[in-house]
Amino acid sequence: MSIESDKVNSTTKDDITEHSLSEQVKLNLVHYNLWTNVIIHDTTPSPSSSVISGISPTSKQLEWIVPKSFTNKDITIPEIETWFVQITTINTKRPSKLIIAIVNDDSTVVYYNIHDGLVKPKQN
Amino acid sequence: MTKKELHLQDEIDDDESNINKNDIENNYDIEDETPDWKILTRSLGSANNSNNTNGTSGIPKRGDKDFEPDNTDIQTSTLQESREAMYDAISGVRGHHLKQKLLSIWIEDEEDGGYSIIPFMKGNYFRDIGKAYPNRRYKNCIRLNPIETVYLVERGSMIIYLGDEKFTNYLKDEEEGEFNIEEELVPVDLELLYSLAFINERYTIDKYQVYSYLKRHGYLILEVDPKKQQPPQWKRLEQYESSKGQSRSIISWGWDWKKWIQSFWRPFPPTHSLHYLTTHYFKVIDIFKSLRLIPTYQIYDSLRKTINTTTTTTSTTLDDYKISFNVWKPGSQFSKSNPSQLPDYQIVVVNTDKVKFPTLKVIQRLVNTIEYRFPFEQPSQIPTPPVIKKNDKMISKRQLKYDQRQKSNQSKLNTAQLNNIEYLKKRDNLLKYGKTSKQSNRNVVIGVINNGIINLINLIENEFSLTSESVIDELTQLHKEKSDIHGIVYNGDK
Amino acid sequence: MAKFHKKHLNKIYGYPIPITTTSEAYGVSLPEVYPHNPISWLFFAYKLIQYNLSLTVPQSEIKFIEVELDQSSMFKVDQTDDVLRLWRRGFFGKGILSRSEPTWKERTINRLNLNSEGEGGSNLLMEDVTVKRREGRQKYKDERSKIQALELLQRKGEILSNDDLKLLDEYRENMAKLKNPNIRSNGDGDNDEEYIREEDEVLIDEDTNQLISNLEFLQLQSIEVFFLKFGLNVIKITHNQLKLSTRDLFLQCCQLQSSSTVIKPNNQFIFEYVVYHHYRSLGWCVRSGIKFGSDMLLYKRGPPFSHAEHAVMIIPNDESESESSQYDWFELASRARVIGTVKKNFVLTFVDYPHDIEDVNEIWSQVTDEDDDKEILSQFFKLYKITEILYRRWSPSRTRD
Amino acid sequence: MNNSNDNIASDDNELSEIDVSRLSLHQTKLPIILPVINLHRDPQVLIFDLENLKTLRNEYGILGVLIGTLSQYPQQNFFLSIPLRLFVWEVIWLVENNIGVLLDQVNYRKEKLLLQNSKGLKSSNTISLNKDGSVNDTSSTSPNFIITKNTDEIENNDQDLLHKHQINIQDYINAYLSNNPQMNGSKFIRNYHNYKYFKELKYFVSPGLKFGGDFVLYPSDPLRFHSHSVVKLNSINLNDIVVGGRLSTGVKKNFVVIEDKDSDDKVDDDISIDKLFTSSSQTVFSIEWAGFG
Repeated sequence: MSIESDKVNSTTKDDITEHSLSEQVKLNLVHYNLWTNVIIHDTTPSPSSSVISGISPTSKQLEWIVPKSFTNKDITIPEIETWFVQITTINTKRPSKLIIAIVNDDSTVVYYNIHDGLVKPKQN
Repeated sequence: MTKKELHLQDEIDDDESNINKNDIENNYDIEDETPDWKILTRSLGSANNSNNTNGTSGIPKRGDKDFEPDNTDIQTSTLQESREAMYDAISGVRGHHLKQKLLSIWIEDEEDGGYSIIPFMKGNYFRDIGKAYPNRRYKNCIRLNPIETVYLVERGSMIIYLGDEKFTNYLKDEEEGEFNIEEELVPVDLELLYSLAFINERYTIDKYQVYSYLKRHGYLILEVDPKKQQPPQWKRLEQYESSKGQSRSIISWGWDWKKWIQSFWRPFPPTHSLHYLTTHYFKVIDIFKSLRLIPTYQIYDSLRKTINTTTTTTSTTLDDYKISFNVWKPGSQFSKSNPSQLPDYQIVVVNTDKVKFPTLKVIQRLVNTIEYRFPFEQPSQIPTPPVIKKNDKMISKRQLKYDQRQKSNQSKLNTAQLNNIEYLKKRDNLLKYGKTSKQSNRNVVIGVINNGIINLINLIENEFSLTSESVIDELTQLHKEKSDIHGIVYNGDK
Repeated sequence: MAKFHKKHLNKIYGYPIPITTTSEAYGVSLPEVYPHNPISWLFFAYKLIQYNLSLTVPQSEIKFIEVELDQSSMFKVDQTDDVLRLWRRGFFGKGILSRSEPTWKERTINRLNLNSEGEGGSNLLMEDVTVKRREGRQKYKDERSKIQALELLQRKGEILSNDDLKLLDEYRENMAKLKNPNIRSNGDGDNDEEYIREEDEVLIDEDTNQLISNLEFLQLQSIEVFFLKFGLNVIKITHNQLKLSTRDLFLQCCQLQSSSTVIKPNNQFIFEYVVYHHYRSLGWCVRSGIKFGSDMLLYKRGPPFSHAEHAVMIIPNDESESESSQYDWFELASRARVIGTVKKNFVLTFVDYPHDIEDVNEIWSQVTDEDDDKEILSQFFKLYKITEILYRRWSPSRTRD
Repeated sequence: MNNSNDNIASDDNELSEIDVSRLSLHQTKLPIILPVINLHRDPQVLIFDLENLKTLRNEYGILGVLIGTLSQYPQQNFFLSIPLRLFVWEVIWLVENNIGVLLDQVNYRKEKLLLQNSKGLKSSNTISLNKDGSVNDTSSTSPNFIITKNTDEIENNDQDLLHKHQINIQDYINAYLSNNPQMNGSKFIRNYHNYKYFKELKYFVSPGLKFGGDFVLYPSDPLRFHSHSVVKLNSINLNDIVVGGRLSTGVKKNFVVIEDKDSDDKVDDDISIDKLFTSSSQTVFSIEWAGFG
């Protein structure tokens, strides 16, 4: 659904929102989903999305999380590709998957695994 | 063979109703899965085995399949078995016993590409199929459209020959003597028939797929002639409303008076920011009433003259959205000789590569082209055909006990409470299905074809405010106090 | 059993809206009116006049719920009584660390086996335990950081030497032994124990074994805030310590969706608000539908009572656009399927909007006061119109009879 | 074949090996006839020949959709029969790989009929069936059944006539595009490239609207295997991720998004066959619910 998107120059406001989005996801990970070692990585110069790393209590694995606000539903496949590239600059190695954290304006955060490439589904 | 056929049919029906009982609203559709054809032969086997009557072997189970190929011999051979079962089944012959022989002749025609005629009609396929075809040679001759023709031939119930010039002349009685169809004409195979039958926009494979899919489910179907104009519904509505307009205000006069007294004590309009700080509210429901603000569409708004006349008629989208079939349920009393019974479903067939999901305007105009009777046009008593419960004895003891308990519980309630239960049930049905009875429903089914796969979507007119006249009448009968607030779901006593 | 449960719920969540009625405040009610009995009319009028003259409107005496629009565009409510009032009367908002009602504090006290407020320090025995635990935890932390250092190397893809691997095993063993003193076991010794994360330690006051602060607040959606302000007038909203008027709030909400200063009538917030107001005014409890791929969920009463019955998708009715809609079949089919598997009814809510308004700001062309703003907005919202269409998958095998 | 896609972890994916030998081996055989009906108004390829259907499924993993009534059990929809309706990507793929040739069915059959009539050829449509439904071949028994054959069995290999009515792939695509306004040239090329990507990884690909996507992927024949993925082509939004992820995970699949790397947003009405048959590379991600939150 595309509504008005003639964005006025408002980078500062976007930056604040972007930062708070990461904080919101971090809080949710640490105190709702009980993750540990959650760190927000600044990925300047690209203000479009910051990256979070942390350890999941169930898998005990290091995971990479990219927060997105549900207010703006636009997303492209090349954009996802840039997230993987961004993480590579922090982590030296391209991860096999990342987690997208979609933040709704009612404070709900939903998480989806995004695997790099075509993989089989979980078998159970 | 017919016996086996019937038996399998029963099994499949039972399976479907089992699924029904377990999760009525569940979206899982067994037809979504690719079936394992070995079941078909297994069911055939069980038909011979009198011990197996519950038909459980016929349910295509999801769990029977594997996650991925592992290159084992056993997996390869089971796949081979399944494929063989499938190829075996589809290599079966299409036809019928010579004793029931039903012949037809394909006649090419400029306008619709062609049609077939049946000189000697027999069998019970013709409750909905075919139209009378008067000619000089055959008395009870009927004519089938391409879709009906392909359907009957494909299921093996009819054999078709290719009509030639000589035959056409014979039909017109311009030829002398008799015509031996089987001797003189060439039998048409299915491949040839498809290429003859589907050569224009009116009869497409997409439409045929929806038609044959529903026929296989036992529905009765009539094609809607695309050239036929429906009588304008809005004119009928206008006439009715102008005749009814006055009597209505008298009925509600008493309530208006009460509102007037209350408004006298309201220093500000209800949307004023000081409003709840300065006005007494005695009931929660009055708060909801005061919040009403957003205009909503009432069921018949789409019938107002404006919607129907202000539109450009050149649109191609609208041409794509036209009702193709009228459909009656298998158990209905319908027959083509007595078409007075309104169809249960009215279907438009579209293809995902051709059109997008319809806009509101398209939906409204589509709904306005359906065959429909307004509640005020209903015959006072709608004859409801007796419902024959196929599985009466299948009702479990538990169900019986539950029913009894329900009954005895209900007998303890007074009439007001019973009325209220009935009222809530009706109201919830209106919200959920857009109707309280089949007759008052305005809806269309869209048969969406995506690369050969059928998806059926029912789009139903509805209004959560429940303010349109037709529903008010129905609901107010049960709950007079709520005459103007049926749409408010809050039902507490606060 | 179920009946008792329902009664209990009815007691807590008795009112569907955070406005106090006169009947609730004073225990009075208006008499019934019978259309054919003029005496009942007179009695009704008499009572109405009597109450209006003798009683204060209860809502005027209740303090406004305080909502803050913070720097990051979140609408926060953090005073406990405000949170309770919003949640229990209409199920507004969501605890940021809870599924619905804010329960993080209780959950955390339980999870970490902490003292709740008021019972802490006086308990000497508890203090002993605290000291011991603190010592144990320090050891545990030391071991853990050693392990984490090695694990980090491993994760970075650096190959560990055999000695390192041995060391890692050793540390892990040690930690397994140490785990016990670090666990805050539940008094009844049941097994859902958990060791304390570093992240939790900062939350605990070591001396009293109490939670230092409540990290949770109630977050409201912009449509909820605007309804509470414009529709019900029960909140006071501040942003940067300044009070926001209805008009300010409206502009803020519209700009959350589009940073443009020109607000067009097809602003997403306006669409959502119009639909939200519509269903709220019909008594539905309306909550976000993100988990089911829909815009809103409609509950007859609210989450504790029953599941939502309807899932709403908002579709702007763009008649000015071409005849075909913006939606493809896949978008609708997939939503319908998700909604169908959770047994909800799929409602397409079309919204007509005024096409002849270029900029919504025009409606305030003359300077008006707060009260007029509300009236003007009401007139504006009346230019929108709602049409509902039900979307249902038809399964012919199920409707044969 | 393209294997330039660096997103694919091809080392642990046995499906990614492409069996080139099988394709080249086929070229010695006669191509499979792909009959097109209603070429100008609604071009559809329908297979009536059982042997062709078997070859398509067994050797090339082409499933198509059975749309005909199974005459033994004509009142159910689980098990359907011939004809097999192919979808447009299957058709293009078969033609690109020289496995099939397109045939203008109605004109071919009409001309063939004339030829047969002139020779006085006419096939019998009565047979003798045993009680168990099997065909009795002994000539001693008199026929008791009248049938309609799936396809014409007389002189099925008149190569000259076939050649005369063969349809050029460009004509087929043009007819397809002019009848399907939701498709345009560039979208057609993109979608076909995406189809080909999965096909070359040896997936069995079916249309996916029922599951809310463009394709459903099976690791092998769906007669024996559950599907792995629901695929959405080209554009996505956050709603697609939420809905697609939730939907597929619920039925033990994942949700796959794919985009042509070098696709441009231009909307072309025409199609260059060279561009269509060129190799391409894709960006692919597989999405599933993360299991928390």
